[in-house]
Amino acid sequence: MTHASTPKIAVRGLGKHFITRERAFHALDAIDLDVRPNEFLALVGASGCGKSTLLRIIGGLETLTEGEIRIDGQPIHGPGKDRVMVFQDYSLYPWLTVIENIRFCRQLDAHVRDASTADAASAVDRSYALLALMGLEKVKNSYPNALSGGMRQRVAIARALMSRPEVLLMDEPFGALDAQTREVMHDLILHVFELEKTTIVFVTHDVDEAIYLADRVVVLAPNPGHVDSIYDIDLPPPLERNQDLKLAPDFLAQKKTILDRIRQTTGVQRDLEMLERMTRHLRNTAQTNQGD
Amino acid sequence: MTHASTPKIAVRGLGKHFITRERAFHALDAIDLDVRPNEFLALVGASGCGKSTLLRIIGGLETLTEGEIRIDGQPIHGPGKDRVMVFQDYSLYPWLTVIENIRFCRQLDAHVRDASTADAASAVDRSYALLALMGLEKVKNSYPNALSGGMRQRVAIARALMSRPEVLLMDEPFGALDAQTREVMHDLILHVFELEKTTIVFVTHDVDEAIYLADRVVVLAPNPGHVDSIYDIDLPPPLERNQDLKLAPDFLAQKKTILDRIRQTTGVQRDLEMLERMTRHLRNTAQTNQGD
Amino acid sequence: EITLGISDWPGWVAWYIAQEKGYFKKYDAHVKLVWFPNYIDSVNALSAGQLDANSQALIDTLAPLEKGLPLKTILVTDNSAGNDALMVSNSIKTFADLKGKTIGLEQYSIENYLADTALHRHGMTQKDVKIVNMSTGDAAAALISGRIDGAGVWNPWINRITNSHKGHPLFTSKDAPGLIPDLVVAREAAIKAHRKDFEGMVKAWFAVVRFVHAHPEAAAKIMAPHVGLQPKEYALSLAGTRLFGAKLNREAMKPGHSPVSLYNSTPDTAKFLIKAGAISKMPEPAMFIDPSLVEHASK
Amino acid sequence: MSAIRETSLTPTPAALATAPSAGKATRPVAKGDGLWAVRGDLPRWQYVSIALFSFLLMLGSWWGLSDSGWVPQLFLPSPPQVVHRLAQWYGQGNLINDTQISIFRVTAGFVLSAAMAIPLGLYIGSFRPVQAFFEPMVEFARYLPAVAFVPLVLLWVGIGEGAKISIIWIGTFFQMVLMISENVRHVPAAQIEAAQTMGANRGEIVSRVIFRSALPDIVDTLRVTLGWAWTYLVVAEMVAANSGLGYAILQAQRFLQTGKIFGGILLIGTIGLIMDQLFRLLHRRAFPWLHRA
Amino acid sequence: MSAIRETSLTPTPAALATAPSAGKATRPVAKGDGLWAVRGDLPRWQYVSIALFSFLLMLGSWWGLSDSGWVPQLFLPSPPQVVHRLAQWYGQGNLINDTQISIFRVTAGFVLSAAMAIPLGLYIGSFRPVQAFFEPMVEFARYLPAVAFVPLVLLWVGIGEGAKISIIWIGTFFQMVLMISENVRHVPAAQIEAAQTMGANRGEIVSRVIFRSALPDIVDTLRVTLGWAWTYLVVAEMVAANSGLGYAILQAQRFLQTGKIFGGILLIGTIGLIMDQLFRLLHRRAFPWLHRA
Ligand SMILES: Nc1ncnc2c1ncn2[C@@H]1O[C@H](COP(=O)(O)OP(=O)(O)OP(=O)(O)O)[C@@H](O)[C@H]1O
Ligand SMILES: Nc1ncnc2c1ncn2[C@@H]1O[C@H](COP(=O)(O)OP(=O)(O)OP(=O)(O)O)[C@@H](O)[C@H]1O
Ligand SMILES: [Mg+2]
Ligand SMILES: [Mg+2]
Repeated sequence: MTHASTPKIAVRGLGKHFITRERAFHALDAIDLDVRPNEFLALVGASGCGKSTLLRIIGGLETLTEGEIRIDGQPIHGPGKDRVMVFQDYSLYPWLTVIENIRFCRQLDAHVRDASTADAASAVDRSYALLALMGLEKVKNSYPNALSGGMRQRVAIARALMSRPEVLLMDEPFGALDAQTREVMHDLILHVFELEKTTIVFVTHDVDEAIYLADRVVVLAPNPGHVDSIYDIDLPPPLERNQDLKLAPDFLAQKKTILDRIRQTTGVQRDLEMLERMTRHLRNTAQTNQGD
Repeated sequence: MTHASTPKIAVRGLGKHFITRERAFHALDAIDLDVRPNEFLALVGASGCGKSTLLRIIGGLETLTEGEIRIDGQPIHGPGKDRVMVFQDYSLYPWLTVIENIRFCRQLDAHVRDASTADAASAVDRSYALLALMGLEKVKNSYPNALSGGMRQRVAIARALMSRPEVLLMDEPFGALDAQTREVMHDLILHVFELEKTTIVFVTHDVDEAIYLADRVVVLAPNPGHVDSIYDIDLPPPLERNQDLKLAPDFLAQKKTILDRIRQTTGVQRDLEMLERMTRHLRNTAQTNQGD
Repeated sequence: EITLGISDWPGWVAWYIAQEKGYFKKYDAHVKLVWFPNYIDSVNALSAGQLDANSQALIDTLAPLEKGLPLKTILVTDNSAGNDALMVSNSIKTFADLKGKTIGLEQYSIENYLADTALHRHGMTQKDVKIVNMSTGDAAAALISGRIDGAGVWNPWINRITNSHKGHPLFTSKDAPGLIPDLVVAREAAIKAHRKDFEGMVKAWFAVVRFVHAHPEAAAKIMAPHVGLQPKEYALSLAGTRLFGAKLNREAMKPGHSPVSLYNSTPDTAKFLIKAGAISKMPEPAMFIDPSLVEHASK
Repeated sequence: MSAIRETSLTPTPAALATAPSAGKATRPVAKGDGLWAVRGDLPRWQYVSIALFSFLLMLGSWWGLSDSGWVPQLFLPSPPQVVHRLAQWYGQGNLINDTQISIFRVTAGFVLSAAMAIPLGLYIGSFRPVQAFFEPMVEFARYLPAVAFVPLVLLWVGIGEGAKISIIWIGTFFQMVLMISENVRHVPAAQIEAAQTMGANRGEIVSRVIFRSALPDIVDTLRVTLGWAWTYLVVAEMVAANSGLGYAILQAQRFLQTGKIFGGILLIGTIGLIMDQLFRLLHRRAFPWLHRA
Repeated sequence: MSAIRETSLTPTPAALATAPSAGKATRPVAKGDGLWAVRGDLPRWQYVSIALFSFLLMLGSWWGLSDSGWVPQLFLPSPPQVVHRLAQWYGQGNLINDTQISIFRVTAGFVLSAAMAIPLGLYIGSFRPVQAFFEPMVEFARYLPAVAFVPLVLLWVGIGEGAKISIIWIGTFFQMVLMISENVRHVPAAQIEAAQTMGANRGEIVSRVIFRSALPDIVDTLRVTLGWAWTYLVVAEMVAANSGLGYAILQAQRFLQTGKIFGGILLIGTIGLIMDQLFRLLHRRAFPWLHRA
């Protein structure tokens, strides 16, 4: 339906100032960014550089101060069911079972208005399909609190997918999971991406994760948040990737480039150097103390 | 003082059963483990395999059901100031400033009993030295809540070091930090380790982290928790390591070995394979739905 | 139907006799008795128009009247005759001993008035003692437990204190006839609207008085359970209450020299209240005394 | 007050590591000191034995003191006397009736409060303008002494059951509103935002997310305020009552029947405890996910 | 009840991502709906204007209603009448004295409660055997109606200031103990464990960690219970009082001086609010780390 050259999400000259009682803060400055239809875009950058803010503005959860955002060429006003967001934690409804959580959107007026019986039936089908896809069949009737962190995020993703959103916004969805569970989730999300053909914007701190998953990686730099650089990732098609890829030289080269870039934008490099200088000075102090 | 061949920490036939109202759970079984004096030992393993439980038992925060633990040949009874623990989060005292947190142990009877004025003076010196080492001089009088996560963990480590503990027990201390801050903390902790010559037992999920930091990496396997395998790590001396090392072939080979081992102990491998089978099945379902 | 508020005073608990003996029915009076555990609430309920009539003492009627509320006294139920007393601990024998001692009583109440009168008659004022404000029950408890030296109370507390041997009466309402008239006060509008019921009610009262005089023990038996007391104990309370039949009522409701006349009690009571600052001027007795129902009933 | 939060009752890694919530807080910490460990664990039977022992100690010292003759019986009736008084009360046929009417009054006033406080608290907690409008007023009203309202209620509401119910209402409503709006404010923002991105409108967010999410805490608030409602019973039955436990206590006060006062007080306490337990049971039944599925 | 927790008032990444606490919960969520957004943000001046408007609306409708003649003045005195009554009260020289003595009584009862409840709550929250011993008893006691104790207090304590203070104590102590022990139980286990591994002994853990950590919540509990203490003032001054705001209200009840009753109630509410604000100020001063350093 959308013309191939129209970006799915177009961010134009976006600026954001937070004004709180204590201070005014310039969080984002002149962000220009296109997300192509059916693209997997990762946002990385130092803590506090505005990744979440940008994602929340796209999601309509936060207002913007300057510029505009268009989805399929249409400017956005507030949240909409075409752009569903997946959070790091606590967003599941603990009073609903897994299957009820997944079907939550079917309780909402926006989804059932003008819906036919056929729609309702296909929604039931879809909820079962998602259960199966996410490997949640066995815990279908459990409450979220009885699940492990990984399982919970599967439910959150299934819930987000339920309404066939055109854009999926994910803010460090695997940030709270352990490394092993993360790996499984990576492959899972790639499967989902392949099957559902949605557009994904994915915020993460983990450069490995960003490269492994995304078509393009955007590095944001802080003070105020702006786009520092964009990297095209050239990996095999999603379903052919596997964990060993993360140890391949190409992958590692790209990882080093991006990591260096992030370190440079943050001053982590400076931290690391300063540390060395300090140690020299402190070794003396320590020796003095041990002499007591 | 300790004979070179006496292990600093000796875990012998350690078993742990949790008995709660709902169930009895066999968490650890027949753990035998020696930690050498001045060794940096990392514990890795799948979530729930008992890493934290083992660490807490060594720290005296949890009782053991079978076996025993000796420090320098002496069996332990409960927590002791020779073994200080650093937690992932929330363990700083928000009502104390950074410097007060670091000096907290000086308020405790166990530390000031039989202490001379000279001790007190050297303690003050030490607290300033630690402030400098951790790069906390500027925030000396801030409250922890005003600091970033990385800064807070620096304070926590400084506080733990203040009493010159012989053993430092760290339970995923950097688990809540972002990747970039983590890197800085890695180098920082290596510096500390080198300077302070303590023995460190370090629990983590991040194999990169484990290899980069530790002299030996212990893989725990679950159901019930037991030692699966132990890897000697052969990296340059702590102060000569740098982040690029993580991309070196040797490092990556070791990482792959350990990761595969962990995956095998958890059944993550099985998960990944199952996922592939499911996708095939689901592609059909999805196509049917799209046909509507 | 008219509502009549009653509370814990022997002269008013007697209304239950009318109910149980069927006098209301007999005289065709539709009366609903509304019990108030806290007497002063019943006074307020009448002022607020929540009741058609209420059983209350003269002293508590003057303040609402002074506010201009359209209330009429239609019946005198009784005069206290020994049922209110200033009780003192055993060590106190005369009023002179009372100087500087602590007396517990409810401020501006009948007991306060009685104590004030008693002190005056013995050449003292309230300033010569230490008055502590507390509810009557509390005052009795405080006297028995030795917390205070004197208490203004009524029965059954008088008996309770006497029986506990912790105190004795120094001055009772028997020593001051007419000092404490208890009334039925009604709203003018209610009287107009339900005159027949009021007439029947007054007749029922006279029947009650006759019954009590004829069968004091049976009367106590009917009344005692309503206040959670034993009939024997209650008979004593009843004895200290001079119930007013038709004759005494007529005497009380017209000016004259009779000590029971409201025309004489009112100025005395008002004087006390004015002194205490509770009211600023005396309501005219003629304005609030309505003898017509009594006249009608005693025919 | 609420010991129960909707998060992390199951110790998943993330929750165990970071959430400072009840689930974590009640975990045993150190066992070195046995029974007297800080936050030590106590087997259920030990807990119950100690509680029972404390109860017996209370009863014993009461009994001993009242029988010793050291304290007059008027001051402190002995347990058998209290039981005797209660039996007598029951014998006269009023006890059951008094209890019933009091339960009715407390329940009615409490239900009325809750029916008004839940929607109001929900809106105060969800919308800042509503908060601005109501909260300062309610904050002020929570200081109002219920006893002072006795004559006013008599004026405004009359002498019927409505008056008693109104007093209970005055005693509980304002506190309830404040506590419920606080419960509502504790609903995690992520739950609300998730609904927003799924296209929920304002009404749906309030009814399907905020209300549902806060409900366990609200029920807990109700449990606590029901306790307060009972403490206002005696005040409520000052208003033209001729039955009820509070009335009986007031009546007994007049004649200093300390035995009956004690009996009445103990009865109110017992009924309050039973209702409390019923609420806890309701909580377990209605919110299974909080009590391990 | 407590809006303030010691965690994550500063939105660091970790806290923002996981902690469902006050700091997070009050962040604005969506702005699309302007003023009426769920959890929307309201500039301070708008908040104050709405609050002021609500106050004026209240006052206005009260004034209008009482002046309309539609409701008798006895039922609802008009604002000027209330002010006049207060002036008169002041003129007679009692108002200041009544206020002082009432503040003294409430404060004394409250301080006594706090002095006993803080250590007890600390131990109940820290040690399970202490909890087993005291908690069931306190849970029972919280239902006890303070009014019912008026004559008992007279017997036990007498007619002096002690009696009034006792009533306030009965009204607040048990609730306070329960709430403080709850506060104590919310101290993060990691803080206690950290102290243990640093070699702290039991006493040090209680005094240097648990108490200090729970202190902000405890102060908040005290603020809330101070409000309850004020609601018990009138009951307290039923016991042999010759002065005080509650006494004055009771006297006014006797003569149905609704103007004075209103005045007294409003005065109590106002003093309560002022004390509440003082406590909030104390909170900000004493715990700067909770209010952004
Ligand atoms: N509601 C707010 N009010 C004021 N400042 C805010 C608000 N939200 C975010 N900020 C500030 O804006 C900046 C960017 O925040 P944001 O959460 O977008 O960063 P981030 O890149 O997602 O960081 P992280 O990687 O830690 O999640 C930070 O400095 C933060 O303090
Ligand atoms: N207090 C407890 N009572 C009952 N079971 C417990 C308790 N503490 C831990 N467990 C169980 O013991 C097992 C090991 O827990 P532990 O926290 O040691 O795992 P872990 O390896 O540290 O996991 P993670 O990597 O997720 O931190 C888990 O299955 C856990 O559920
Ligand atoms: Mg973020
Ligand atoms: Mg762990």
